[in-house]
Amino acid sequence: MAELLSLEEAVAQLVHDGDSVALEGFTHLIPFAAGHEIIRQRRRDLTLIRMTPDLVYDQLIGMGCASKMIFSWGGNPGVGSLRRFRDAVENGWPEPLELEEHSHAGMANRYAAGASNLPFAVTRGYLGTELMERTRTVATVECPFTGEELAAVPALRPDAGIVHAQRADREGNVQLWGITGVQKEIVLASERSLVTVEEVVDELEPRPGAIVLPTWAVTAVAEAPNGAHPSYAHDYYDRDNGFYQRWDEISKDRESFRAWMQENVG
Amino acid sequence: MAELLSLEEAVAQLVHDGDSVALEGFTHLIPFAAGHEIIRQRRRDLTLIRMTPDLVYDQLIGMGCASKMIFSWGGNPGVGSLRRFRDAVENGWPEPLELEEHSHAGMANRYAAGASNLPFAVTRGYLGTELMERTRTVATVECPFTGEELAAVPALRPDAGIVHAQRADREGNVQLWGITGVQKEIVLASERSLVTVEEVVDELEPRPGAIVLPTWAVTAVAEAPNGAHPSYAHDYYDRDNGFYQRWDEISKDRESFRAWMQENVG
Amino acid sequence: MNDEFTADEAMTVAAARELTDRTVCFVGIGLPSTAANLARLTHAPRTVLVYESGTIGSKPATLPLSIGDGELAETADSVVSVPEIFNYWLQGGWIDVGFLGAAQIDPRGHLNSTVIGDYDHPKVRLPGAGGAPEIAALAKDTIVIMRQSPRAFVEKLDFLSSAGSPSVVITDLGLLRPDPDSGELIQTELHPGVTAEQAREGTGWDLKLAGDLTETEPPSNEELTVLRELKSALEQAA
Amino acid sequence: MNDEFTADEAMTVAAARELTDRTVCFVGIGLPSTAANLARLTHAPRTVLVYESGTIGSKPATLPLSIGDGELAETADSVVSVPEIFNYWLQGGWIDVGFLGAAQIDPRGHLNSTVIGDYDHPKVRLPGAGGAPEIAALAKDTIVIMRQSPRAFVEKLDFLSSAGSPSVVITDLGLLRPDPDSGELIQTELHPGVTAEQAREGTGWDLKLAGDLTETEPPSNEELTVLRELKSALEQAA
Repeated sequence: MAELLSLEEAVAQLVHDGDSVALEGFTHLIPFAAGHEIIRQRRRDLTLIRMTPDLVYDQLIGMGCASKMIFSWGGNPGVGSLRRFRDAVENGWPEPLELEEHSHAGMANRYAAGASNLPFAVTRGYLGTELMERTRTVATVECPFTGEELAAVPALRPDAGIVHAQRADREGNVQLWGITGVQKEIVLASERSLVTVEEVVDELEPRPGAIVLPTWAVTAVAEAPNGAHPSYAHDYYDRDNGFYQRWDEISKDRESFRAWMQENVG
Repeated sequence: MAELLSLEEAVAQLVHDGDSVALEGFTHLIPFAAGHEIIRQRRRDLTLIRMTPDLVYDQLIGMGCASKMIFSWGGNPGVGSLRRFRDAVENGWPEPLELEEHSHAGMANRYAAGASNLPFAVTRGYLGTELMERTRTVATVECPFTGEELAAVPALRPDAGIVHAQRADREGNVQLWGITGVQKEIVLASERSLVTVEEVVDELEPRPGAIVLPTWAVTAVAEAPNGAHPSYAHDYYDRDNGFYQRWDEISKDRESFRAWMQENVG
Repeated sequence: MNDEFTADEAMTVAAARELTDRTVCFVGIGLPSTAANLARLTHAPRTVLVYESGTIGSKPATLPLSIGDGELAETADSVVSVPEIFNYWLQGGWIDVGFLGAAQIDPRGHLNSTVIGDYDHPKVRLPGAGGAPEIAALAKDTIVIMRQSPRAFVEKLDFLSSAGSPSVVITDLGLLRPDPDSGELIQTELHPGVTAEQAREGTGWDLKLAGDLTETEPPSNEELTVLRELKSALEQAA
Repeated sequence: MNDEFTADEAMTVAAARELTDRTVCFVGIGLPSTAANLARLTHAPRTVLVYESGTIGSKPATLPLSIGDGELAETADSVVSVPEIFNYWLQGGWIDVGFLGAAQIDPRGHLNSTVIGDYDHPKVRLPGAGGAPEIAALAKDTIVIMRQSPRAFVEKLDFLSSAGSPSVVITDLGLLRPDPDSGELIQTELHPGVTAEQAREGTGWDLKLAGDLTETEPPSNEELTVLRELKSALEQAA
């Protein structure tokens, strides 16, 4: 049964130095507030996992929280590069960042295998690409019936999985809707899971397209209104597109980045 | 794009002698009307596929439409045996029925592999059971990362997949809700798919828990009001539990079965 | 009156009592579903019922007749696809207790629900394994409910449908649990009024009795009242 | 005025024209999304847009800024999980056309969106492969859109992110298609006003020209009007 905690308590209990941590969200419902709390608590040496690392991972990397990233596409959607991510990879600042790089389908299937308690997943991706050679966590497997060779990727089971959702009830059952991405898979695949929510309500009214995560499948729920900003929470607030563009400027050099973080995250 | 056909035309076009055919439904939305049309069109030598073959498969088998069944649980839920199925297996009447027998998880994953265009699926099931030896379509596969041995089952890609749904719009987009079982997987995995629906409507209003199959993923849609009776269609009509019990009597001997079929199916 | 109850009632009540509150149960139709719902309506109101049709957290007011009844979906916290219920929820490790029945059980707790007689020329073709192989293998704990008779409790199964080691087998005569040393199922409890001799006669293998063989607590008035209401509503619906 | 259009507009319009009505497109953000929406709002109203965020049949009124904009979900026929969109829909074989962009392309049509320079010590770390490897491998047809320059059209990729054989590569200068014999990309069409020399200069390999090199039809007034409305709405939103 999920504990209802403050965001500060939840991060303190669930995220430790050296952990593998997935803060997931596919444009929608990105758990920015939780990411900022990790930064405030000065976690170090994290392995950050995400299909589409964007600004919050740029911030975590630039603040020196991460030593490795497992991902498939790292950019500022519709704007360009992640400048702090690039600085870490290209110049080792503030520290070197090891990369483990996959394709989207590979990552999605790695999460699904984790949620399914299987050691690996099979996909038709990767074949013919340099990811096959470059990424140690891609192998091949032969179909025992047809002999066909396919790509195999190992399950992902993060130490901590963090997602943002619209609502939870007072029992800790979670409801989210709109683009739901890989959120369910992350919560189920992770050793410990934290769901930040826009609000805690008395009852979760059924809604078209909504998924519900039962309280007993979640470790902790923390209320974090506006917790996905500058990404969006469907039916709560829109994406702050202007901020994504401003980030390109803010993150351009190390000083303006650190100054902004100091002022806005703490 | 799905063609809107009469049930008679749809079955004539999609189901041929010797085909592998899955009429799926997990208690809910079982495509009885389509099964009866297959019987009326006197299809022969079918390989019937289904996780939970129930009365409509008992009827198809008893009328001599099938030479093989691929399944995981064949019974009259809450009542007992399928008597026509048993007569075929135990006495070869009206003809012998070859069996290929799996577990539920194995069947569900075989459909999912078919829908995913993969040759096989991996599961933790089967190990330690006699299904491993008895069923030729169960093998083992070794995880290329951990060396662990797991069960593997080949994808199912029926020649024809048939499901029942609440609604379609005039373009052939299909909507179903309540217990949705493996319906999406069947439609996507099958070479040709037929969806019978309670009604064709102008617009598919979004509903909690509903899934939509786009028209371009469906071969044919046929209106068949009450087409899941005696099973049920959520928000349309209830399960006719009395009929499931009466079936035990009707199907008890060959004569009463054939007489009932003659009178009620034709 | 507490002493007026049937053997089946004693069995169902004993099964319900095995569930503590908030247990997540994977339930099949029939006896397992009756027992789990009885627990939910008596001492364990927050028992979570998961049905293999994909309903999670169903709270039916009456007993379902089938595993896919509409009420199971309407009262569920969540309804998911069948591949998901088996892959993410059962195999994913979220199920505390899997309830199983079968036609035959052997001294190791393995089950047969496939055939009586030879597989290729069966005397009785049974429905088949269904979800039992994965429930037995993947739920954290398995409870078997079945009536104790020498045709059902056999030295050797006609077919091994699911390989499991249930923590307890609950019958109309009492309870069997695996011997901690040998792993063999031995009779550890008898329902009120049942003798050790009856248990031996109901078992097709040379049944051992636990040294501290005890008697189960008889069904309480509340348990019997709720159970009978459930059953009578079920019969009216059918 | 038809003759007043930019090279990027010619490119986007040419890409939109490759889509016939009812085509099911897997679209990335940026140029592909603009082209697919332009097609949908002009000659191919029933083009089906599938975004990798899981939205199927999105009908946005304005161009999405990201691949997961709320409007894509609100206007979709169906929203599914990300594992499902890749497994059942893309790998399942339902996508007619996958649109791709990249930082580099080679004469075989392989793409790089991973790094410029050495992988371990890159000059420029690019976002990475994303969904491109599976789109290139699993869509029935692939269309690449990217600006033609010698740094982008290279003899040898710095990294092979996705192995594909696009049926057409649409650039700001014209169109390239694989030579039926050699499979190498050759220039088959030029946009109005573009010379063969410009195309050669824009290509880092020894570009061959098709024997029947033709000129693309200039963008129509309708195409330009719709495209400019889309772009100006996008800029206002940003």
